[in-house]
Amino acid sequence: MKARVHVTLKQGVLDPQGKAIANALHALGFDSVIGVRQGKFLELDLKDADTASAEKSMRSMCERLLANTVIEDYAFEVWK
Amino acid sequence: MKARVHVTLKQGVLDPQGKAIANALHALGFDSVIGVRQGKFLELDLKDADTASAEKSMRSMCERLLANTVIEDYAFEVWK
Amino acid sequence: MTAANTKAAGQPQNMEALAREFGLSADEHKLTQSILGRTPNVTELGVFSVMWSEHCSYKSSKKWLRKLPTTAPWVVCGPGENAGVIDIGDGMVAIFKMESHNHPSFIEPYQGAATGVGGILRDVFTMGARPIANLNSLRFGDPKHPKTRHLIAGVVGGIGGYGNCVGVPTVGGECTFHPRYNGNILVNAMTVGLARKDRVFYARAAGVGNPVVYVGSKTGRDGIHGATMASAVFGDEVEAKRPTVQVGDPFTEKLLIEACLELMATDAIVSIQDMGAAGLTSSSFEMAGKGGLGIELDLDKVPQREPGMSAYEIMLSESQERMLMVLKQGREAEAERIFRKWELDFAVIGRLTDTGRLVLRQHGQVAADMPVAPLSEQMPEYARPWVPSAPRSSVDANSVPIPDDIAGVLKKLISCPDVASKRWIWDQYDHMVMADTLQRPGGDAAVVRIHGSDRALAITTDCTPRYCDADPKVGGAQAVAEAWRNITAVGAKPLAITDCMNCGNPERPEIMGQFAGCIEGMAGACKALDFPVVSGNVSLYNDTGSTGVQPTPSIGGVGILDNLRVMQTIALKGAGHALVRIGHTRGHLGASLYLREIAGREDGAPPPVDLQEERRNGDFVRTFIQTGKSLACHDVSDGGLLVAVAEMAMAGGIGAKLEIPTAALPPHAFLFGEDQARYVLEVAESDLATLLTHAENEGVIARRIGTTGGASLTGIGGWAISVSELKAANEAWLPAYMSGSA
Amino acid sequence: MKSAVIVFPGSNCDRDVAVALARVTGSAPTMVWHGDRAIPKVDLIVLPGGFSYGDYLRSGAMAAHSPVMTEVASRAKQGVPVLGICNGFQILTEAGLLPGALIRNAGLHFICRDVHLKVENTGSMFTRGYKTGQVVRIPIAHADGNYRADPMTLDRLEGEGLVAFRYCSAEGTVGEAHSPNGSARNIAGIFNEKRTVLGLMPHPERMIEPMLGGSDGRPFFEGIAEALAA
Ligand SMILES: Nc1ncnc2c1ncn2[C@@H]1O[C@H](COP(=O)(O)OP(=O)(O)O)[C@@H](O)[C@H]1O
Ligand SMILES: [Mg+2]
Repeated sequence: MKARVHVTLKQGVLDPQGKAIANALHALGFDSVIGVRQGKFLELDLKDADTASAEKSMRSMCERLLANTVIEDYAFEVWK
Repeated sequence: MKARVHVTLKQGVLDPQGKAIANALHALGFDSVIGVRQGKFLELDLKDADTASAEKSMRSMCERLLANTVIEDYAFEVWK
Repeated sequence: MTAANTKAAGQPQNMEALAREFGLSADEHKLTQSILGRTPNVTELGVFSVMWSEHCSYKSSKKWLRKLPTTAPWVVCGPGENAGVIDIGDGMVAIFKMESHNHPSFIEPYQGAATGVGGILRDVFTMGARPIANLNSLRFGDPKHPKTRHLIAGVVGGIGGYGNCVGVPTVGGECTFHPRYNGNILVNAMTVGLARKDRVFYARAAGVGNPVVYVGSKTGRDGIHGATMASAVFGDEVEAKRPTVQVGDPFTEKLLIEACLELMATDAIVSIQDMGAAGLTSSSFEMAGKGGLGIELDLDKVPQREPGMSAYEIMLSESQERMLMVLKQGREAEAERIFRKWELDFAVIGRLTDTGRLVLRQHGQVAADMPVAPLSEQMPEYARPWVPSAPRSSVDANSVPIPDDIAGVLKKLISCPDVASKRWIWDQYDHMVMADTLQRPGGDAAVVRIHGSDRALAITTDCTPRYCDADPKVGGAQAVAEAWRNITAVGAKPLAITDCMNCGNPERPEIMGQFAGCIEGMAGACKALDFPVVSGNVSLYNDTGSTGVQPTPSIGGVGILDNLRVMQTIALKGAGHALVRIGHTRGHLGASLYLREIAGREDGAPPPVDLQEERRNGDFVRTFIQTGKSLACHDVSDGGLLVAVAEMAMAGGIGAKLEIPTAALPPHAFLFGEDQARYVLEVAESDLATLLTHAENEGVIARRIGTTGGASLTGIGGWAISVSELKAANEAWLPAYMSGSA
Repeated sequence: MKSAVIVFPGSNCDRDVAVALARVTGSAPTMVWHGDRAIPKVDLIVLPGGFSYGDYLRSGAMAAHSPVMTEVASRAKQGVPVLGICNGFQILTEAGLLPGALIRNAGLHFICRDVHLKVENTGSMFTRGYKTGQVVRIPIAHADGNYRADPMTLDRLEGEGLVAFRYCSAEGTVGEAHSPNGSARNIAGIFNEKRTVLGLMPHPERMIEPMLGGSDGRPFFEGIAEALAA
């Protein structure tokens, strides 16, 4: 099975990278950019046999390691 | 308008981060993990009026700044 | 995959065309056939092509490199191994080398520079040394060129990203700019390590039947034909060459350092060799070749990152963070335990044989079978045609307008890109980790303590490409002399150098002439200063289209400071002290920074290098420093005497009143001329007489040039500028430039 | 006094802090490999600086799950002092032993330079060597030192005297202009509730002798030695 995780900074948490990218885009003349937020994106290959078990382990991986829930939110999808 | 960009390492390029994350997940007992690839993920707010113009500027931003096409691939979506 | 890889995967019809694509000339291809007694298969052809690439074979430069002096009583191992080894006393050796990563850094600045650092670190720890310092010599194009800013950001980020993570302090380097590097930047990285003299490891394999062991990261399809890329002229096909850039993994490198050093503390290793350019190919050939043995590898045992890799791909991969070792028989388990503990791959992939052949097996078949010795013995060597560079006439100072605003000129010079503070760069390097950095970036030489002792190494990298371009021989000598001077200026004894010869396309006679000239100048200086070359690297084909880079022989110098208490810094220490200039001021303005930045001219012969005077003045300064009476010392280089004094003032936050004679020379020649072999010393008034008398006795010119104190630099004629204004100007340029506002 | 320095794969200031402890306190620490679940009986546990697991994913994230961290957490709970320097601070927040998180520096670059710190609270074994309000010069070397926590947590840290050090000017002025990395309220180091756990980004172990550029890190280790001798 496959999984994809998106980890993003919580609303209200400063995002220095996103801010810097927005500035760099402005400097390059991309004036239509209002704002940028940067996140992480992970693709996993899993041995799990079914979606339910994959989802269960994904949730646990996110909580325990992949996201720092003090400052980050996560979302994942799982498919065959 | 909104846009989302996924930047991933090209096939065959070493992904030290993904490798280390996979090892850490194994150490935590997530034995079902076969492999992990890490990428970047950006969310943009754009002033562009229509999809066509937003897509055009997104492509140019990706080529010029957001992705390093020597080692990375990118994909983006644009919506209202 | 590149076109070459695609073809290699299948069975190409036209081997002749493939040979050309791999960079082998028709004659070289014929030679491969005569060595094998048959037509090589794709894997074998690939092996020939990388082994005989300019990068690995030194076929254009070998003839010239032999002219460099490489011996001294303290040289333990000169060129020919992974790095040079010198005896630094107390049973210790320093092991060091410099290497280029120019082409990859231009294509992918962050990863190119990062993997450059990784590669040079491996060259040093593969010999048993713990790396204790990194340095880098960087040449970028015109700051106004649209690519320059992006290249600086990436290269500096990559060097820091790698060095910081492995925990080796990056303590020094240089960074200058010139339009001739617009299409071909230079990124040279140097590593210095320390080992016990009785624990140095070499690449020479020994012991038929001994296991050949692979450790580190897995092999992937990255960087195939990197060595050949480093030997090709950049053109429009740069884009197509892209997949040859690799991604570095400094975390794995750190583990590899610790694991190797742990195993090296036992006696299990017979020989060891990092997998650098041309990966498994060059490491196995080198080990077998040096031992006069054969080697058999089972490629199925090579740890692989991707399925379905061909023998060709496995042999040519330049995946990073890998090592090849020969162990004593029966020690495999012990070694494996160490590498597993450090979470690294470990595999016995073959054994040594007495056949003198390299035999590769894959999937139960022989994938390659070639004789080891002929491949290196019959390696092509070229005596490429060369023409000496045309001499330039010297510049008469009277033909250069005399400025009426000395303070303004000084401010302009200390804030021009070449002289401006590079703090923006070294702030991004952890230059203090290991807690032995006694002199941080910003001075003449970095000083790094030998851990647990009260002695230290002084380390510097130097080259003035505008001199080399004006006169390669003088420039080559000057680069060596300046490195020697920088080590002397901190109070240390210079011992040996490594070098990185960066030039253009050697197939052009005028470029070959530059290379030959630089070598000749270096050789003379090394001899005169007892400063031999113990390791080095050649990077040719640094061209875009028809423009070559300025010939840039980067010199990495290492010296020993036996008495830390007398270590000098450039910073002025207090008010009311005498400033003394050592060395003759002749007012040479040709090829000077003043001429370029103020008069807008780049012509003229560079300042002559008088090696006898250089030696005499340096030995005098070092001896005086050893007496403990010197308070600060700085050598005079780019920008001349006034820039040197200004740098001392800025570092100390103390001004000075200069009493420069108006006599013989026009003021700009006197203040900004770049005569060599000079230093500025700060001494207490009470020690001045001794200094001057000693100098007189030694036949050294020493002249009082001023008195320290106050908040400004002031000179004859009433010009003055505050030290804080100078400092602000000196610090401002690079950060402003990088933020896009300069 | 007995101390232990935990070595993670990728730690690189483990030797530096061990040398500082040995030189200033007179007793060398035991080095404990992260894979060992057991830590000897000690009076102080140190998590050193470096790039544990390359700082891939997030700084300190993977080290926080190392086998040894279970034991570190339980000792901390028993009141054994725990000191996290730089990467060690990041590991402590990731492990939940200190609140908040350390994100990328505001300027995005790695920064290595001396900074000035104001000692905010001397009521701990780590800070007793200093005077309250004292300004000291200590180097930083990090890319992720930008301390973040929600306003309530920040208020609580300040209200309960749990801020150990703040970035300031040479004269002791605290303000955004003097924060090298954008840290919330200029925070450079914080304690747990009992002030037995300290995390800080600066490296006192790099400033223990004039030859290294200063000695302002010495009182830090002297204070620890005194507290543990008492
Ligand atoms: N310019 C030079 N001066 C002196 N020695 C050199 C020079 N260039 C290369 N060498 C020596 O030639 C040997 C091969 O160099 P190189 O191929 O760069 O090493 P590696 O294979 O370790 O990367 C080394 O021992 C190196 O020190
Ligand atoms: Mg090597």
